[in-house]
Amino acid sequence: MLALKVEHVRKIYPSMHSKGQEVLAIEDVSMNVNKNEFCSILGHSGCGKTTLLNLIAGFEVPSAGRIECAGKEVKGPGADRSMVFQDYALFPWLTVFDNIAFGLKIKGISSSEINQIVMRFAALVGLSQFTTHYPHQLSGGMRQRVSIARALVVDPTVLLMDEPFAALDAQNRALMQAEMIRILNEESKTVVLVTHSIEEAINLSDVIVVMTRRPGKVKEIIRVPEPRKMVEDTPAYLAIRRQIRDLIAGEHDDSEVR
Amino acid sequence: MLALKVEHVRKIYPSMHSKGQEVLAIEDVSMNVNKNEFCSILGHSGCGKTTLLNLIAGFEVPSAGRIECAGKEVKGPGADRSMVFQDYALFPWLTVFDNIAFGLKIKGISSSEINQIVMRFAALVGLSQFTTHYPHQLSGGMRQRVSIARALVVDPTVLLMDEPFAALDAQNRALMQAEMIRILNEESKTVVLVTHSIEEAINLSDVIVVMTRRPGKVKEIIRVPEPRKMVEDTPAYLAIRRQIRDLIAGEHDDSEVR
Amino acid sequence: MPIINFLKQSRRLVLLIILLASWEYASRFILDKTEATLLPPPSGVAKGGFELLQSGEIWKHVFDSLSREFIAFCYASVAIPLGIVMGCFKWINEQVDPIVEILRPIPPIAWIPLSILWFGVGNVQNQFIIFLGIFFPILLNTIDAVKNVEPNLIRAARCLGAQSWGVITRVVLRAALPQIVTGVRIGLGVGWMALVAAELVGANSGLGFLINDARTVLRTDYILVGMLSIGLIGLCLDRLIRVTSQKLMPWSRALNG
Amino acid sequence: MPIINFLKQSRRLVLLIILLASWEYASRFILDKTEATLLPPPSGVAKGGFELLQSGEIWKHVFDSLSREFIAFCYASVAIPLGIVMGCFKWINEQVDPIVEILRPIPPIAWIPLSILWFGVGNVQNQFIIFLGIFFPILLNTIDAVKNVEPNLIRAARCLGAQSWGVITRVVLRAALPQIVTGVRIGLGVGWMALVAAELVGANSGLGFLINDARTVLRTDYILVGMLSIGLIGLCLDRLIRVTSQKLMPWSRALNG
Amino acid sequence: QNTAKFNDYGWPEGADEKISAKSVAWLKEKGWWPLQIAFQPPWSGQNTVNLVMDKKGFLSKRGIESKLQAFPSGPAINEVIISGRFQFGNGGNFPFTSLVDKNIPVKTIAVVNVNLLHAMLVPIDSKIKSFKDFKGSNPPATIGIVTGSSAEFYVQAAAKANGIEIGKDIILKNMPPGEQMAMPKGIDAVVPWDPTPTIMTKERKNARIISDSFPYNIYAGTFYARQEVIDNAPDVVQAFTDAIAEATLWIRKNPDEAVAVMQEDPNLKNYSKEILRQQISDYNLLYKPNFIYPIPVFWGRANEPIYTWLYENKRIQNKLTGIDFARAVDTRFMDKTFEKLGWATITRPSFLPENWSTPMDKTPYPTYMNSLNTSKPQAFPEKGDLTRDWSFAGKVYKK
Ligand SMILES: Nc1ncnc2c1ncn2[C@@H]1O[C@H](COP(=O)(O)OP(=O)(O)OP(=O)(O)O)[C@@H](O)[C@H]1O
Ligand SMILES: Nc1ncnc2c1ncn2[C@@H]1O[C@H](COP(=O)(O)OP(=O)(O)OP(=O)(O)O)[C@@H](O)[C@H]1O
Ligand SMILES: [Mg+2]
Ligand SMILES: [Mg+2]
Repeated sequence: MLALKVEHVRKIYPSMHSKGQEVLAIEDVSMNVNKNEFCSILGHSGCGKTTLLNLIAGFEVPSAGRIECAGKEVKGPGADRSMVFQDYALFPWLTVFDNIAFGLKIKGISSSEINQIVMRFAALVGLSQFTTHYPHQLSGGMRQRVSIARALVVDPTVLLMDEPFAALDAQNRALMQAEMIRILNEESKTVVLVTHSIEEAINLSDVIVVMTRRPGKVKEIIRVPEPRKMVEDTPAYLAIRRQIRDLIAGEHDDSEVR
Repeated sequence: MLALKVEHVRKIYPSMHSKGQEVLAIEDVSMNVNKNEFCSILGHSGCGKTTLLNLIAGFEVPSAGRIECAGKEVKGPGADRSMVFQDYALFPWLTVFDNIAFGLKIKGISSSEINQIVMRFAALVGLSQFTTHYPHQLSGGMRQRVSIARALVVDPTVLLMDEPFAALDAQNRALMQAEMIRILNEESKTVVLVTHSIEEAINLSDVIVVMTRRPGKVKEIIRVPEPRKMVEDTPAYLAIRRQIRDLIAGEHDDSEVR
Repeated sequence: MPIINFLKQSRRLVLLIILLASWEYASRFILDKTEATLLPPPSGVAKGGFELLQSGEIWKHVFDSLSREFIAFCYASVAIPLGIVMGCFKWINEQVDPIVEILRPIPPIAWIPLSILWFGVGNVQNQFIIFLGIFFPILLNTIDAVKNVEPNLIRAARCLGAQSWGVITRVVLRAALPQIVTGVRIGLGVGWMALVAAELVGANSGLGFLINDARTVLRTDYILVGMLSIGLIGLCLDRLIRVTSQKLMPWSRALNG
Repeated sequence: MPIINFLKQSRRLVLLIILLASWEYASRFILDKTEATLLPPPSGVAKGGFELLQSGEIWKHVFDSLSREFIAFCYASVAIPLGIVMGCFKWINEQVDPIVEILRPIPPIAWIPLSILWFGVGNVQNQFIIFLGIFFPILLNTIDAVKNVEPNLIRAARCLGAQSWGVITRVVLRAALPQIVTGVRIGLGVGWMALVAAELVGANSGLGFLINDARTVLRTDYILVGMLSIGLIGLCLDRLIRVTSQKLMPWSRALNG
Repeated sequence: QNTAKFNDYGWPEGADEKISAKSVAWLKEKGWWPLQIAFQPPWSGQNTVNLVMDKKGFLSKRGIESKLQAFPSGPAINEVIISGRFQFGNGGNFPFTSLVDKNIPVKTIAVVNVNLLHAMLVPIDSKIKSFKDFKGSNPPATIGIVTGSSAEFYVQAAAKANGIEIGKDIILKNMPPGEQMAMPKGIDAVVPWDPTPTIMTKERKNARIISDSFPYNIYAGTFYARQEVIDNAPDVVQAFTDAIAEATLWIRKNPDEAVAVMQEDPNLKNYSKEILRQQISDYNLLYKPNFIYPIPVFWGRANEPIYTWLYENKRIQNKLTGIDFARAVDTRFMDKTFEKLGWATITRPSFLPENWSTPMDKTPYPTYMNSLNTSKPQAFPEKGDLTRDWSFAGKVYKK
């Protein structure tokens, strides 16, 4: 069953300065993600990964093409496509509990039910002890856990993640990837993840979309042979990693000056 | 010949709040770096890597122990130990040329000579075409090249680098590592690099120092068998990587809440 | 170690004390008599202050000025909803901004004639002049705060199901709060400084009145007492708001600047 | 497409024009004749402004006020070195800060009696009152700017061989420049607003004098012309500094806020 | 009528008229209740009558609920009178001229005081002995003055008479009275009006008078009322006029108590008792009490030189004459008050000599009675002052 369907989507940004020219960010992007499938998007910086995610989330409107989530056309942001941001985007004035509860309160759920659901997800991400803390009292990894719990709590059809672990150091990053696998084993979810790390993509995904440089197009879609079960440094792992690395490196560099 | 000698160094920070307590950041750290040797420091976040680098640079004064650079005790910052920062720390009001020339102008070198030296180093880091640009007109990778050229131009005894490539995306990061090897082939230099990336440390170093969690001590010093010539995914490479990974993972996590 | 803390604090006052002492000296031994009437020594000012304290008069002035400031602030707080609306809706901002920009640099004192026409004489007119001082900093800071709300916070709220109204009340308002409070703090400071101009017409009390009144008969000691009271209370007001808002919004970086 | 640009710009003025029109209407048809003397319609103000323009008088006022502001600014710019020293050396800051904190909230107008003692009557006294407005924003912004210089920039300079003096001139000063300019901009604005108070004593010209003088003879149209001139010139001054400093320091983020 | 009994300060008993309910209703409807009265307290002597009227209940006993409000200057009072926020006001000849010039519907109903001292003062140790000595000053002497005030008019006229050139021999600098009192450095002379000159010479003793305004301007400050009140509630204006006369008489009988009344006012509490008493002597007791009668033609003519000067300096927009002032006076109310008192109305103030015939545009005027040359109060009543018998302090004066 299709959770997400992206069809021939193009995005043109208006010029940012009065004299500048329009930016064609992505062009003719089509991809499908099945229910409970984990899809990663890889590509050079500026190739339009964030743009694609924002289109799916409904923050931006495609210049051409069509996006469907669970069969319904995307018209704007909604709780069926919740997002995890690189900078966490936690509400600093709310406790961990209230951050996680945010989406539930908007739905107008009774407070006893909220309490129950929030505590379940806090436990899921390993933060049961920290529900009364404020975000500024937590480490980066813990903040990202809150952000994930907050996004999962509204039970989205698709969970969107834009480089969620990029701000963490290498050790914490590996830790969070393992956590993510554990969480997905407990709560099956359709996920679209944007990342720069080939290893991260291989470790987490069922399917990996590699994009070309700007204007971003789909260069190749790769299925991971044994999703979330590949062992690092095995020949199969090294092979798929080399394949992706070559695909990305094959994109020549044409714009260093920003 | 020893370029850098760190002997039984300890650093205690005074408490940041009036009620807080002192922080013992590093404890009894000793290490030597030979001339033209590349030394990487690895360890968990907060283990005192930056503290150690700052002590070597002379930005901080050790609470105990002694640091020598080329046989002379370190008393404060100086051009014999120039630093490359993670956030580049370029002077935004100066062009690329003037940023690189900064250390030379302070030395009071004649402007024709400055011109010559700066252009040589701009070429070395591949920025000959960009000397009249301002930092804000450059991409992250290019800014870090400027920062490296600026640090090299004063011909330091030791080049210090604190996670210099952490702010770059994976592709640019790999590119900059290759660049770094090329540059060091042309200009032999003693380097101390702080990083979180085990791969980066293996790719660049002669010797790798792994530190314990706070208070940071030297856990192990590892020599890389074929410095800067190891091929990724070969058994030797995978072996040393596993060794380091296990060393770091062996440090248990005791402080998640900040 | 309360004693050490106390010593540390009082060390800060060394220069201040030296300056006061030389002022005392100059006023007593260097200035001639007419000049000394114009700049009475600190001891003379203290005596004047003591007189006003003893008669209880100064408290009345302080109270009346503070209540004018407070009421003016209540009116001026319409700047908060106005600023939010201006920050959220570009077309409203576009229309209101030119008017704000022209009115803002006009000094409160220049408004006296018009304000008398509109409000007559009395507390309301006084409050209006203070209001002008308070209003613009709050407005500008609120607009700025709303415009600078981290866009990802708004996006996060929207993809958790919040609609526009929910986004404004649950996110924009709260995220903008620290800077709005900064606006309030600055505004109250500016309004407090407009006191002397505000109490020029129709007031029979207040620190501004005290100064204006002492001017007509050249009681320089009272003028100085009035000036120092305005200075000190202004300082306290500022600190009070800063400290309480830091306590109430510990998560805000804006307030620690 | 200059025409479209022009239309876009003028669209911003819709509300302003509506307000002016209703003011004109109210002043002509709703207010009785005597009230209309106190609030002449825009056309009456325009007429008054035209008179002042034709006689060339307004230019003299503008010029004199601007030159007072300029000279006051020249004096007030000692706040820059003072602020740098205070920002760099903790013990100086510790001593000077309490004095600054007490003096800062005292409104310029309250200083008139003392300033006459110190400077007599005339331009210097006027300039002093303006000076008070300009000085503190520059000082506080400079201190802040110096304290907030990115520490890594200083470290970078030091490990390239710069000594303390070199660090100050080559790094601190330049890195702090954008915020110092912001301080100058705010200061000039506050100083400009102190104009009416400044030109209360001893002035025979200037926009503040124009307002004060028009009050004594009830020329409300001149008062409004004076207010608008202060408002508009204040606005232009602000824009001018903003735009030129953005041009001169394109790398600065602080200026785009 | 001829048998009216007077109380101890000479006010006829039973002559108080309560204002009508209709007038109160009209005022209330206009939003003019309580009645708002504007005055300038630092002008201490002139304002005794305001404070006495208020504090002694001379308005309230006639059914007028009122609120007195202090203003620092005449122009500020003009602003509230014009906007109709205030219905009665008083002030000097300059601010009232602005009202006439702007055609504001107000009428003078009484004179509040005459011959307010404007004086040029120099520091006590100054070499200057008279205005003439400024001739040839190099650099020009700096004179602190409230520009645009009656003081400036006086200095301009005196300069002309003494051959002093403004801009060359002297320079005028705008300066509020409070600051003039300080006689700050760099100032060669100041030109304040009372009480400032008196405080400077008698109390601070930091200055000396070298010239005064009496030869150049015959001065009167007036009470004025808005025309609407005169038209719709004339009984209120009458009651107000009666109260002015009653207060004037009460002060005459109780000058020391009047000082106490003034000291209660927050705006005057910083003035010494002595100064307040002296101001009352000079401005309330010196002349015959019938000075309160607003003589239209005389005061119009006295003001004419001022009008000319203001017009020439573009400070007023119409070329006013004495007739314009006379038109802005309504004597009906004071006529009735004098009728109650049994006083004769006057056509020439009592301080001018009998044979005074100098044209008003010819300055300096010959000497006339003023506070600088006279300390003994004028006798009252004298022959011709009364139309009926009148008693004061128990003493009966025959017609
Ligand atoms: N709001 C916008 N207006 C104009 N151009 C934009 C806008 N947002 C993005 N772009 C441009 O569109 C292109 C794609 O940007 P996008 O952020 O999607 O890239 P990305 O793949 O997410 O890059 P990165 O890996 O650096 O996050 C870039 O050239 C960018 O400059
Ligand atoms: N100026 C300071 N004052 C007090 N404590 C400090 C100070 N600087 C660092 N610390 C503390 O010292 C310890 C070591 O910090 P340091 O920055 O050296 O770690 P690091 O290894 O560089 O970490 P990271 O990988 O996150 O950069 C930390 O616990 C930190 O909180
Ligand atoms: Mg992106
Ligand atoms: Mg570090």
